Amino acid sequence: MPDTDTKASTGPVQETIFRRNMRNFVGNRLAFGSALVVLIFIFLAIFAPLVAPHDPAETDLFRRLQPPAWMPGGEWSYLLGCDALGRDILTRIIYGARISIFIGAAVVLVATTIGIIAGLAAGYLRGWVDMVISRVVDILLGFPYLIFAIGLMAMMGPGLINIIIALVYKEWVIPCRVVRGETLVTRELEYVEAARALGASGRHIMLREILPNILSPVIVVSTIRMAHVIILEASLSFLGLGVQPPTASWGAMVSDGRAFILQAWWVSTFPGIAILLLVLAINVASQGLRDAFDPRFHE
Amino acid sequence: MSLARFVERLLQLIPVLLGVSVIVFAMITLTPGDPVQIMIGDQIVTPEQEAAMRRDLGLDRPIHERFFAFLGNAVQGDFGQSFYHRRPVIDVIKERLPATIELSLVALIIALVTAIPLGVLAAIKRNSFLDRLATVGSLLGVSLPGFWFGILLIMLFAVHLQILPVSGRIGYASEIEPITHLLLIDTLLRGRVDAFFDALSHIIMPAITLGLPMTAILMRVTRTSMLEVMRQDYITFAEAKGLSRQKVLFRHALKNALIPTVSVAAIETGSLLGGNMIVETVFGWPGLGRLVVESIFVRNYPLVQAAVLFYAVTYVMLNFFADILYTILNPRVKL
Amino acid sequence: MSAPTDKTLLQVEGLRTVFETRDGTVCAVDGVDVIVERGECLGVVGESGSGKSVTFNSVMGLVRSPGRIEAGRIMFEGRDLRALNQTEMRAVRGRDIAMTMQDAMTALNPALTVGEQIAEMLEAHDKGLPSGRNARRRAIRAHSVKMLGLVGIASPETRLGQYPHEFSGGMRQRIMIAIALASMPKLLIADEPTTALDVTIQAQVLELITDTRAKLGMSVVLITHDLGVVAEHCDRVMVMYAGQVVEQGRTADVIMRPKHPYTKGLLGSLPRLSLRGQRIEPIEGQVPELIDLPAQCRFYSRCRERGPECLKNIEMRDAGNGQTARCVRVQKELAT
Amino acid sequence: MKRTSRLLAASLLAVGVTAPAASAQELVVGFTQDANTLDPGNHRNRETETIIRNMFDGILTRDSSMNILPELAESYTQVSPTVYDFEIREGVTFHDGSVMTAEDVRFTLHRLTAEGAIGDGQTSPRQSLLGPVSGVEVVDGNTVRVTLSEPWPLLPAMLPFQEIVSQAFVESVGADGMATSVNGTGPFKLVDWRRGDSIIMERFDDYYGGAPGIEPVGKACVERVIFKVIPESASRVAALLAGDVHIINDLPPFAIEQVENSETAKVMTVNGTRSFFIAMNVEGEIFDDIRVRQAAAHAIDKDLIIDRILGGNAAAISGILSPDAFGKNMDLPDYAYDPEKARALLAEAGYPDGVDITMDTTGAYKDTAEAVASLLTKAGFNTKVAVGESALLTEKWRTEGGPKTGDMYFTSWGNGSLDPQGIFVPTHMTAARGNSAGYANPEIDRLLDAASTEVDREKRAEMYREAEAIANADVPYVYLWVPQDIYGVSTRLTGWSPSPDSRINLHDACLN
Repeated sequence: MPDTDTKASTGPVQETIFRRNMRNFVGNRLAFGSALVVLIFIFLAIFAPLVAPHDPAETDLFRRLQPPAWMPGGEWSYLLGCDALGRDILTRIIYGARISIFIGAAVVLVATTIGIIAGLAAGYLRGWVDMVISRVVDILLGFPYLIFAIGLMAMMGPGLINIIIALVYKEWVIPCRVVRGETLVTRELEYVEAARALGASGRHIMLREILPNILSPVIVVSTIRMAHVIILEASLSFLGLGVQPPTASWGAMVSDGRAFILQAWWVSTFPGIAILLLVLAINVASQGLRDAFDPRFHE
Repeated sequence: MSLARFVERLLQLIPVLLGVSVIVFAMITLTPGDPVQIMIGDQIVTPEQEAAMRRDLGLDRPIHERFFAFLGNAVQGDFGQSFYHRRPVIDVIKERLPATIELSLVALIIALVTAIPLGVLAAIKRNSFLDRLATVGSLLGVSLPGFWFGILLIMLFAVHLQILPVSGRIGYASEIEPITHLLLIDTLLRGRVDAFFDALSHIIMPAITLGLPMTAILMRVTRTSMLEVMRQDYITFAEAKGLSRQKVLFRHALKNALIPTVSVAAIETGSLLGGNMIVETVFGWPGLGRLVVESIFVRNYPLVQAAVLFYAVTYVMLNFFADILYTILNPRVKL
Repeated sequence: MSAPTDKTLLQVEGLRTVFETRDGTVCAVDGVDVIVERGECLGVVGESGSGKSVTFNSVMGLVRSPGRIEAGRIMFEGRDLRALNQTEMRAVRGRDIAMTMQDAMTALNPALTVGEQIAEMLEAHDKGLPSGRNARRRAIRAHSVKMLGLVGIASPETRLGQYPHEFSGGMRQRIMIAIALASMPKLLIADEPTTALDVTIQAQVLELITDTRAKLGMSVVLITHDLGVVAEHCDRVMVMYAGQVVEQGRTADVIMRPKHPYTKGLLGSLPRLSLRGQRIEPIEGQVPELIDLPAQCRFYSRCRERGPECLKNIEMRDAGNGQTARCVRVQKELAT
Repeated sequence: MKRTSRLLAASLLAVGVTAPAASAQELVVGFTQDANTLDPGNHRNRETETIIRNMFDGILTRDSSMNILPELAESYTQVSPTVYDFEIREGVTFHDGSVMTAEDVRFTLHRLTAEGAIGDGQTSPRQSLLGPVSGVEVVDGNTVRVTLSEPWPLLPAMLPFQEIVSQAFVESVGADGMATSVNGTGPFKLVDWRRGDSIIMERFDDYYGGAPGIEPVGKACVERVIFKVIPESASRVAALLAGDVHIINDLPPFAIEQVENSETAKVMTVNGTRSFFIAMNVEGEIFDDIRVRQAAAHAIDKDLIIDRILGGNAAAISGILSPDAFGKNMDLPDYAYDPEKARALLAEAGYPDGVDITMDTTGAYKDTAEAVASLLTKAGFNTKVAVGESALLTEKWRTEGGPKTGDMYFTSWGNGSLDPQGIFVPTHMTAARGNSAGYANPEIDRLLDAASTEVDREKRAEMYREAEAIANADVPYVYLWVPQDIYGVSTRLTGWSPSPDSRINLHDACLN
């Protein structure tokens, strides 16, 4: 409601808006802190060999399930303890960031893009396009996902790219369904009808008129799904179809460590916390960014 | 919903089921791994014995012949024999499917009854402590792997507090003549309140574990769409009418805010159904998911084919209900 | 400013409504006074962001966080609305003061039938409804049908069960008015009731408001961009600019002899003879940002008549005949 | 308010009721898998057999030291190398009260071995477990004669795997009925099979007492036995610690300490029958050189891995056979852990800078395989572990003589009978099913062939000892270890000890 009253008053020059938004974002300490956390994770992932205290593949059976440093039997050089093969958990979390961030980001990005395009096309063009896309979505959704993934992985063999493909296969239908539903509603709204009456092209209407208005639920769902993707990768590991050893991924670490949860909780808990921290940070930061940049959220 | 609409919807099942059949069959065909070799395991057999087993399982026939035989028989409700159970797969599935459906439904209900109020509350009290807590909680919900969270629950409630059983669906002492095959309902229909609570105590941990990620996602969706809706003119107008706070929130806002929640819930129920294998394993839940995954690993083709079809039908039916709900919530969209 | 009389229905004094934003406090309404007499129609004119909607949302108690009313009195029939609690205020909203919004498409709930949306208004302000459940339902239905008939909707019986999207734009506007009038309010605030409509339908809707006003004897506040509408339908007019009232008086006086340069600007941009249907043309320049305004005439930067004497706070000045304006020149004119 | 609190109380009460109602009469086993079927003749699954062996008895059985003893047979004699006579016990009844006769035994064996005899025109998947059985007949009232098409000394060792069914019952319920209902002669009868959840049995009070050679003889001690399916190992351990179950199988080695430290449960182990080894593709260009294979054998510190990962619960082996197996050669030379020697051998073979290899394994063995790989890597084999689905690895490595593509395969072979025939032949005979190394040595083939039909036990054992020595010298495999089977049991449990064939027979088990 205050929108109409304040909108007219927002500044004139593009650059200052950007600067002010940036200032707002930085001013939002929680969001800014979260963005820093995300950046730190990315930094750790990129410079893992320089940052990590040990070699991620270096096994030492005498350190099998060694507890974290502050517990009896721990050592400060192995801060978070060791896994079942005596590998340093902190090191593997740092290296695991590479795989998990890559898988999470790649899957969500690709899946969301495909989903948005397909969903817009289905919802806006309707007719046979909608028919075909909706049926494909139905088939994929009706097909139990883990079974599909197992089949796919069995067909294509294990490997990082294949994991991503298997995950994208499932993930794209969700933004697609959401976008289609929203588009169906939005396309009937008057401003879209007006644009159509003015002779705007379908592409223009879809991308300029409809998309911006339905993006925010999609983004919210996507950021939260990134956590889901990292966990799904863990499920594949649970079934023995995850990344190949000795590569560390957070999902695989949690999955492998679950067997020891009664005896050595740290093996699966620390990678679990890493997942949580990253997902939390991505979420808060993205919400902060949206609040700062999306005029609809200005207050 | 008109009858014509209903029939049309049923007809839509056909391409879906056909598509699913083709995919599952193609997958089986293209995936290496020989059921006979796996079944023989660590034994010595003569080539004749091996050929006989292959013949018994119907694997000596060419692929296209097997596919059409499968389709033809499936139409008549015959899905063949499970390689391992040596019984019609339809029987095996019928025994396991109710447990999976019951678990999924309870998880869905738990997710809905916690996610919607929490999402609404978080939206109304936006940026409050409660909102932040709900946000962190929901992210925790999606970030925790089910197998990990499930074992934690077991440790707490079954081992330390000893108030809930570790696994299973109902105690051995409770014997319930099945009606719907859903124990929570059957126990009540039979008037066995003790058995009902027994079944409830078994299902509660797996259902929470299974429903947790869904709760988190639905809560986020509800919160966002509630915020979106609360900015709408019709909410201001409703307030201008002098309606009570409850009426504004629940009659005007929530009804519209639930539209995306319903469509996401319908999709997520699909993954709930297909993804509960892990929860079933952790809690020893006698459902179909675990059985199907094991069947894939041993290439028990008839069971995998039939189970996938059953999943697809269940999923389509669920979506059908979601669609009905959708039209109730949103009269603008005609099915 | 005239003193309140028995005829005064609504009197707002020194209303100040602000919005907290990250960039600072936006003072959307800054010291606004309004008087609405019983049975009269007050036109409120101004550009977007001039504070007209916020002023009347404040009256309705509909300013939501991060906005708040900082100062001022809102007297309705001798009661201070700001002193009422939530429940009491709800009883005022809808029953005593009703409101219609600019776009009926967005103001009507898409998920509820028209009948439901009228009925809940009646339910909320139980005005002599029978107590039995069935009798009550029948009474509500009968009244709803009557209201739809009143706003000129054909076969209202069947229409009650339909959803807003099944109506045309003009129809929706009528329905919204029917809802607003359902409880026979003493004051109707019509926020740009015609902006979203075709020209021909605009006229019908305005006729409807004027007719029912006469029939029900209520007062109307007509918020609009359209001076023609004001000229035809309003007894008095109030011009707002940048959160302040800059001029007010009897419609004929203001239109014939505008005192404030802003009003003149608005009128100057219009062809005299056919005021109706014309939207006010924006005057060159921009409305100042409503944050940390300097103590000076707010129209200063756009005013053709500005001078050094304008660089201070300007009070409303009496131009005679009940007409007032917020301009230093008004005094001068009177002096000469 | 009042109502809610009453509801709450009711639910707490109900919950309290479900918490282990551990009467001394009810024994619960937390087990990894459900039975596939209850038909003892129509499956090929060890877990299924473990469960239903409590409701069915066999002609012969084994005690927990793997001695073969008559059970439903009074005695048996080998009439000739190809003919065995079994004298069937009298006075044994099925659960439905009918008397078991020699006809039922004949019928059972016929059902297992004849083509298309299991029902619906199909052949029993257990047929191959009875090898060359070619005819079964009742010779006089009580004697069943089994005829073999060729000498097969393994017959008595394989008969404990088969259970006797009632002919009348099979004929009345058919193949489908057999899959879901039980009419056996075992110490327990079926109450309810909750698919995927549990199998509930109760004591059969007219039990004849079981094998006279296994004390005590008589009906079972506990009133009810429940096999409860709990596939996830952590959950199984939790159920044991919570007192929900009294026996769990497949206790992970790292959980031993925790179970031992609890007051309610303890650990029991028994030598297993599964040999672990690494197949080296002798047809490939790296491992066709014996020096490379020797290097690999010297590179692996078996004792370290047994000690650290398997919790000390395994016996190192230098040949394919388990130390408990018949014909085990106890004097095999050991390839001692010596990474320097391994490097030297590698250099000699033309890999002075080491060699890159891939080791395939399944998900279940990932941990151990990775540990082995890191030892190999330290000795000059830069080893990458590739985890694959077992169905795929079976296809890749069990080529039955066809060409192979991999370098190394970390795998195992189970040998429940502990007879060398069941493990030596499939893994070492030229082009045999489990010969993943692609190993071919005519001398071994000759010895194994001869041994399979040799009736003289000592001669037969000597042949296996010789074959094991040859294989040890050829190193087609790195022989690793035979792990112990580890069980967690309640301290209240008596009268039960684990058996090497991984059966859980509960006839004699009691709860205090």
